Amino acid sequence: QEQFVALPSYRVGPYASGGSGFYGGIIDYFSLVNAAGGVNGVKIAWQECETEYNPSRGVECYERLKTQRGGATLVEPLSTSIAYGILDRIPQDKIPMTMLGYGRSDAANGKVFPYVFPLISSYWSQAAAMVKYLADKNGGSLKGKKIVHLYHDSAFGKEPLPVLEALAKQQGFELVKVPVAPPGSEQQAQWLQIRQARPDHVILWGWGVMNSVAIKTAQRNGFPREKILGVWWAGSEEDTVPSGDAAKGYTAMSFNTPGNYPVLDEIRAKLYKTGKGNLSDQARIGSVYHMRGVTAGILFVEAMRTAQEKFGKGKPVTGEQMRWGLEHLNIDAARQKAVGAANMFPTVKTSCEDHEGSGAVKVQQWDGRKWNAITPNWIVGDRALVKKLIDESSGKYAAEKNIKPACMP
Amino acid sequence: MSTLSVNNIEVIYDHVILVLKGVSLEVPQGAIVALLGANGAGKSTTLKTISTLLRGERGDVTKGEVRFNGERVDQLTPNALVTRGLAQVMEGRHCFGHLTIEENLLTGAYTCRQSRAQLREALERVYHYFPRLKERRTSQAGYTSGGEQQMCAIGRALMAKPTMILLDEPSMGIAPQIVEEIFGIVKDLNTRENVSFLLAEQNTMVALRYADFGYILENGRVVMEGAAAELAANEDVKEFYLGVSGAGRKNFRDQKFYKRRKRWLS
Amino acid sequence: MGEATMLMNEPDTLFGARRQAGPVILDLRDISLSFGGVKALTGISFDVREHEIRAIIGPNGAGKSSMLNVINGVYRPQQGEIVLRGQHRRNMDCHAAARSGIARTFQNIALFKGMTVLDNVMTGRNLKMKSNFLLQALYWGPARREEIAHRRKAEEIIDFLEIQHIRKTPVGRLPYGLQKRVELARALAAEPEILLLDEPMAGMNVEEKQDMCRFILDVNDQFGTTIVLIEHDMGVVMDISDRVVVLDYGRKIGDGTPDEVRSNPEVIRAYLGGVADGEANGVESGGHGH
Amino acid sequence: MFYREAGQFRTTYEADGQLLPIRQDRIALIATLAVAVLAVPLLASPYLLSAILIPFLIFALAALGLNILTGYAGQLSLGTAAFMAVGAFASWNFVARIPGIPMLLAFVLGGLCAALVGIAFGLPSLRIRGFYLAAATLATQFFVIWCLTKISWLTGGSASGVITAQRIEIMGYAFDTPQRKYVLVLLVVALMALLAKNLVRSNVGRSWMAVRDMDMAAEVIGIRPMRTKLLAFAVSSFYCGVAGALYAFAYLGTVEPEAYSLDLSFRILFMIIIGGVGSILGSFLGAAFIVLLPVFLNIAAHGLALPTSVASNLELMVFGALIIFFLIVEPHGLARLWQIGKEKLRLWPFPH
Amino acid sequence: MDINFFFEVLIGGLLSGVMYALVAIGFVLIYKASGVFNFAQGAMVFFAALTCVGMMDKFGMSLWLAIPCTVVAMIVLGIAIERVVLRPLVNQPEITLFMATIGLAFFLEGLAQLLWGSQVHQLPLPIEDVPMQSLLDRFNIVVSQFDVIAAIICGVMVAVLALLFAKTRVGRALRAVADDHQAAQAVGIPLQRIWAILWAVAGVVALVAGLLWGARNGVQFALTFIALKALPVLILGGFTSVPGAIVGGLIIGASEKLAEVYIGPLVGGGIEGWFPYVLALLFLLVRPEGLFGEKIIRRI
Ligand SMILES: Nc1ncnc2c1ncn2[C@@H]1O[C@H](COP(=O)(O)OP(=O)(O)OP(=O)(O)O)[C@@H](O)[C@H]1O
Ligand SMILES: Nc1ncnc2c1ncn2[C@@H]1O[C@H](COP(=O)(O)OP(=O)(O)OP(=O)(O)O)[C@@H](O)[C@H]1O
Ligand SMILES: [Mg+2]
Ligand SMILES: [Mg+2]
Repeated sequence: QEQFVALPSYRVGPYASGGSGFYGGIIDYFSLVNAAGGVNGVKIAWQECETEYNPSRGVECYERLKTQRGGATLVEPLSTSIAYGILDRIPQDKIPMTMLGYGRSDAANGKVFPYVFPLISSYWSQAAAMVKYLADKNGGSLKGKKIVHLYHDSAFGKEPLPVLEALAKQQGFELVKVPVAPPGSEQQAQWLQIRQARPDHVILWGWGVMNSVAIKTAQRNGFPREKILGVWWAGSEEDTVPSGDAAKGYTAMSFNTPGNYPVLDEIRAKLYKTGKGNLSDQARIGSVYHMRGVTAGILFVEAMRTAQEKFGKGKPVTGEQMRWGLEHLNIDAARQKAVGAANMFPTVKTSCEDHEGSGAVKVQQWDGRKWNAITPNWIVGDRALVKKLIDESSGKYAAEKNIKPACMP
Repeated sequence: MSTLSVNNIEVIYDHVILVLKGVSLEVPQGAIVALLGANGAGKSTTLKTISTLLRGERGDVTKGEVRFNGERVDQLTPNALVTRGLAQVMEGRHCFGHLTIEENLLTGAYTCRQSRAQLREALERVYHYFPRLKERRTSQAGYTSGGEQQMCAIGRALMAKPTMILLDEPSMGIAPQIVEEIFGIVKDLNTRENVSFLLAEQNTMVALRYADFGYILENGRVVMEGAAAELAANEDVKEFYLGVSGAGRKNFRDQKFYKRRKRWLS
Repeated sequence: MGEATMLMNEPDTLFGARRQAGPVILDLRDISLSFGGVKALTGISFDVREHEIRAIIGPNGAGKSSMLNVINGVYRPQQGEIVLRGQHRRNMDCHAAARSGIARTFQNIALFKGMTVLDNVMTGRNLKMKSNFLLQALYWGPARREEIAHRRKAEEIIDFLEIQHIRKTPVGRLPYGLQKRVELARALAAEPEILLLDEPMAGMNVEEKQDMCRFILDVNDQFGTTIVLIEHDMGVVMDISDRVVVLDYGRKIGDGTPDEVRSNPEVIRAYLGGVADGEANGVESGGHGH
Repeated sequence: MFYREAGQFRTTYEADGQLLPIRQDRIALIATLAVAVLAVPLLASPYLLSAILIPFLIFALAALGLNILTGYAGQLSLGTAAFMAVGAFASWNFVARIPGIPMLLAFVLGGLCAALVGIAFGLPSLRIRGFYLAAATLATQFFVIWCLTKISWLTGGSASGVITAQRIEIMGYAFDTPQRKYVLVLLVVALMALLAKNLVRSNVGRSWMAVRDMDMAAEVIGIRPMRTKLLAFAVSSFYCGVAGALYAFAYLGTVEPEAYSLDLSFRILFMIIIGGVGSILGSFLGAAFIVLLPVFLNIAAHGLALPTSVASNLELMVFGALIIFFLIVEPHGLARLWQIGKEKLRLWPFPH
Repeated sequence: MDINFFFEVLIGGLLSGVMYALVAIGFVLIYKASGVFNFAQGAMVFFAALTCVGMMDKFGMSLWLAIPCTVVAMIVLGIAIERVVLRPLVNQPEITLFMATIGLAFFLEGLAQLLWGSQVHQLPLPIEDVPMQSLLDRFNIVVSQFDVIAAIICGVMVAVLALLFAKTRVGRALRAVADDHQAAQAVGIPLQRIWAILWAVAGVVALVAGLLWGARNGVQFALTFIALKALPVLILGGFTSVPGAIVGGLIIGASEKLAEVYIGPLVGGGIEGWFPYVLALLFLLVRPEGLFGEKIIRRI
């Protein structure tokens, strides 16, 4: 009577700190649910496998995990490369994969990608929301403004370009693209260029060490951190702590509202008190990555619940049924409250056309010690534009792969 | 008492190639001992075993022991041996190519802390023996001629003020005059400073002339030993190592093609 | 060449009459070479005749090896001219030298350490192998036939030099003396017309030297190969060479038959020293009593 | 006592020139191949095939390619992943842009493109040697990957630069299950290993080794260093290119620059050093070591019920320590260890 | 062209170059003295920095106590490396030693994170990383105070190490070791002791680099990558030259920044990753041993 989830995680290598926080959060929430008897009595089982964020090892991990304990019914690799590596395998294996805030944005189209779930928000939604936020901040219009897109020079950094370029044209702001060669541990040249360009805002589309270096280098070049808006992979404690005071005032996107929640208290009380918590350092409970992990855990558990409601309570669901559950998520404010996470993340309502289920984000600011939300409401960017891009791009993919777009039953 | 005694050593390279099959030899205090033998007999291996340089070549001493001044040394580091006064001139020169000749010589004095003046003096001594080195002293050793490198290697060993020197083919590639001179130096150091020598040499004639004692190695075994004069008088040695048979030295042109070496053993 | 071919076909040249030296095949004119301040060679001229054994002797650092390096194009002289079979050149280049039939051995053994003896010898036949690499990859047809044909040649040389027993041994493991022999085998594999030998007998005992001399003489006899030889063993030099050049400090101080050189006072002063007279070969090869 | 060559005489050079002169070796190899082609696909689990054996074979091929360059021709390179990337992207483009092109031809063409790039970046090797060359080849790595991220034409104009590999179809037969992919990869790798073996034991291979061991002496013998080195770069890159294409098409399923990071270059270098520089067998042993060991360690570490981050770090440490351990035991790699083992076996039961 | 901006980029580049040199020195030290290409240098930098902040974190030490403790740790580490890794590998081919250092790198990365966790840390050096006000006011050029201090530290280190190698007995011995392990042993150079000292010193150099880079970028795994930045510096300056490291660093730093700013926009940017390598490569075509490297002796 187990519901098995595959977690190809990474706890060594350059991104270890993010990985350990995120997977720690998922596991903590699973443990919490199990401690309370599981999902309608079905305990959740999971297994980790070290990927080192390396696609080759990630694929191996997926293949290894997928058949364990009666077969995985869900997988979350937290790495775009690994996600791509197993993208073609999951429909065959009938194991749904979630991509919380990363991966292909066009996977939100469930007709083409029935087994892929970029839950809550994709990169394109985020980019649109960022522009929306900046426009709001500038009194509703960005006309004549200059925005620098400082990005990780890789597929990841280039992903939002279609959205940003379209919006720049539409709203009349100037978009200056400044790439940073990965890993980005040196950015003096870029920031001198930025200083020279005198932009109104800098979008920091970074990952890993690039973020703290960007913040540090902004400081050494006298660029105000308040004008920097990071993506959610540039908006965790891991990105700001190493920069020390330099990060004060820095803003970044998030799909969580920072703060404390009953569910976190419960995790502290029920797990960490008894030494069953997953993090080695209790202080990290509720940190950005951990909370993101807890959010993922909640979404997974809700999907199980939803699926069980349809396919029979009290027994584990199959991968296909889990897929159905993920496609019919409806986590409204009441449900959030019920699991002790009211307003911790935006409400999520998925459907076949919309595997994202939300697209809403918040902006948070670092005060030198912790993150604080600075937008009271959830921000949603230009959904129509994003939808259009998703349809175009996924249509192309479908054509390439001979997929007939259709909703699965 | 013997300065150096090698007892029944057996050496295996690469775990499978058995090269020395129980070699024993003694170098008495203040003696010059020659180690003779054909190509591949194991002379160099014996010397490397004594100076414990063998380990770097993936060779193992599987049996036997080496004693230097009564102390067992086969487990020591080469450095420890040099500080105890045992220096080696390796086969194939092994100069430090990027260092100048003079720097090469100075590294030889690494183990004995000396004042600047003493060093100068030691250098001058080597230069006195090998004037050619003095001329080339600022050139990088890698760019000097084969013979110059050989001189450099010998000079370097002399710089350590050793009490015993292992010489591996010191005469190789050296002009005849200088060969005489090198052996002259050996004799000189031996009589005046009581330095003992163990020399592996192909130039049997000269070696036996200067040595007190000799060993003949074949196929990793000592097949003959004796006082140098005795060996030189032995008919077999004469024929195969000295190239003189009853009728005196033969012209190289007249050697028979089919003549094959007679073996003592194996 | 007429005579040479004829001789080549003679069945038993092993102990046959010595071949006569032919016309000049290689002429070095006024060669000067210096490295920075060091003058390795100053205005050296000498010639080498077809089929002869030409020795170069001289004290250490005299420029002997440099001379060989000039001949086969490893060094480019600053001055002078090399005439090879009537063709004038400012300098040689290695590849051209190899193609025109010059092969050599080196003073500091330059074998390919990671390869077996057989492979080393086979590399010597490199210039003669023509099939392209695709065929070789398939090891098929012409490539296979060629490989086997050349293998046969290589084996002949291996037999000739009596190194069959170590054929498959990596050369790095061989004792010094055998390495020298393998190097000679590699050079011979190219079937050279001119063979340059840099101290081929260093590190050998008398018996091995005798063998080596025999090999050299046989090569000279059987194949009519011209040989330029550097050696410090006066016994060897005086016995087997036809003419000798003596270098000292980059200058030529003597040139002639062994006997002429032996009695040249300047040569005696600079090189042979006290050991030259009478028993010229004494030091190296015996004679001196105890 | 079973492993003896006594009584096996090779009377012709032809026979002596055989791939494996000792009969037992020949039998063993044929048996291994037979098992690999016939039994393994039937018996092995899809996991073993698609997550272990396929990448193992592909990495072995890449290692073989690098071994040709580094092990045989002596040119240390850290640009392997870049050549693999060129092979993968080129193959993808050939398939995408030339409708109906046979898949295998696309792989070969991809390999040839990699060979061209290899030649271009091999040019400096004529002057630069050793670690200087190794560090300089990093230029290839970074430059090629940069080009692949920058030039969107190469990635078919995809916004993110990540493209999914086409299905492998050869003469209408789809290689889509792990079994089929495995067999395809195995055949390609076995064939290419055979070609490589032929190459390195023929004149070309000897020229490579000659240039590696002593380039000046090689030149004196009449080997042209330039042609030899460039040929090594070309052949090596071709192998890497094909391996890269297989990596994308038969393993990852995507063609993306990030899969060909510097990390991969290093990994392949590790393989040849651990396996044995200058040995075809070594490429396979090294690939096995580097691919399989982390998996075993991962399984073992997680079996110990340690906290996962401790397990992961321990795994890394043990991996590093094992590399050092094997080097100390045998600096010339697993292939030499194997060979010594065989030699011992030949002597067995006598000690020497 | 804005001349002010040009100088700003140039100075910024030169100062970044000094930071690269800081890492490169560690390489040079070991290569010059043992012929080992130390792949683990980056891991050592990471290990040193993480140990330092780890001690502050776990044991509540102050920075000034943690630094000497780390120095001791690095010395112990150096000695251990000699004992366990290098001693059994004396006289082995360069590539084997290189590979061993790769194993070492894995080991150190794992060990560091096992001991101190994989969290990222801040390293609070009491040097402010802000533009120097006077320069900003007078010339409108930003130059970070931190970089200037780093440059001074680096300069001092280079001077000391260069002195060590030039002419001292030990320096000469070290160069001899790099040429020929076996011959060095034969003349009585105590390889093992020398290597232990050397690796200990390299460990301390790694600590200095780790402190400065850690203060700049935070102490995190990515510190191991800065070794990649040091490589072009090394090949340009020559593997065997301490002053070469700093000169190479300056050249690489300045040119990569100028290239990124002036050439980058023309080709889509992000060229900093490969530009230094290509530059170094082109340079090597002219001088295969780098600017100040020892000439590679090729002779037969
Ligand atoms: N590193 C090694 N690995 C394997 N075998 C070796 C090694 N070094 C030497 N041998 C073998 O050991 C035997 C003895 O070699 P050694 O060098 O001691 O001979 P030697 O008497 O010095 O000969 P030479 O007069 O030619 O120098 C030879 O058969 C050689 O092949
Ligand atoms: N590449 C080089 N660079 C600098 N100097 C060189 C070079 N090659 C040779 N020399 C110098 O030229 C001189 C002649 O050297 P060469 O090697 O020709 O001497 P040799 O006559 O062969 O001596 P030996 O009998 O000792 O081998 C020597 O002093 C040597 O140092
Ligand atoms: Mg010897
Ligand atoms: Mg010479």
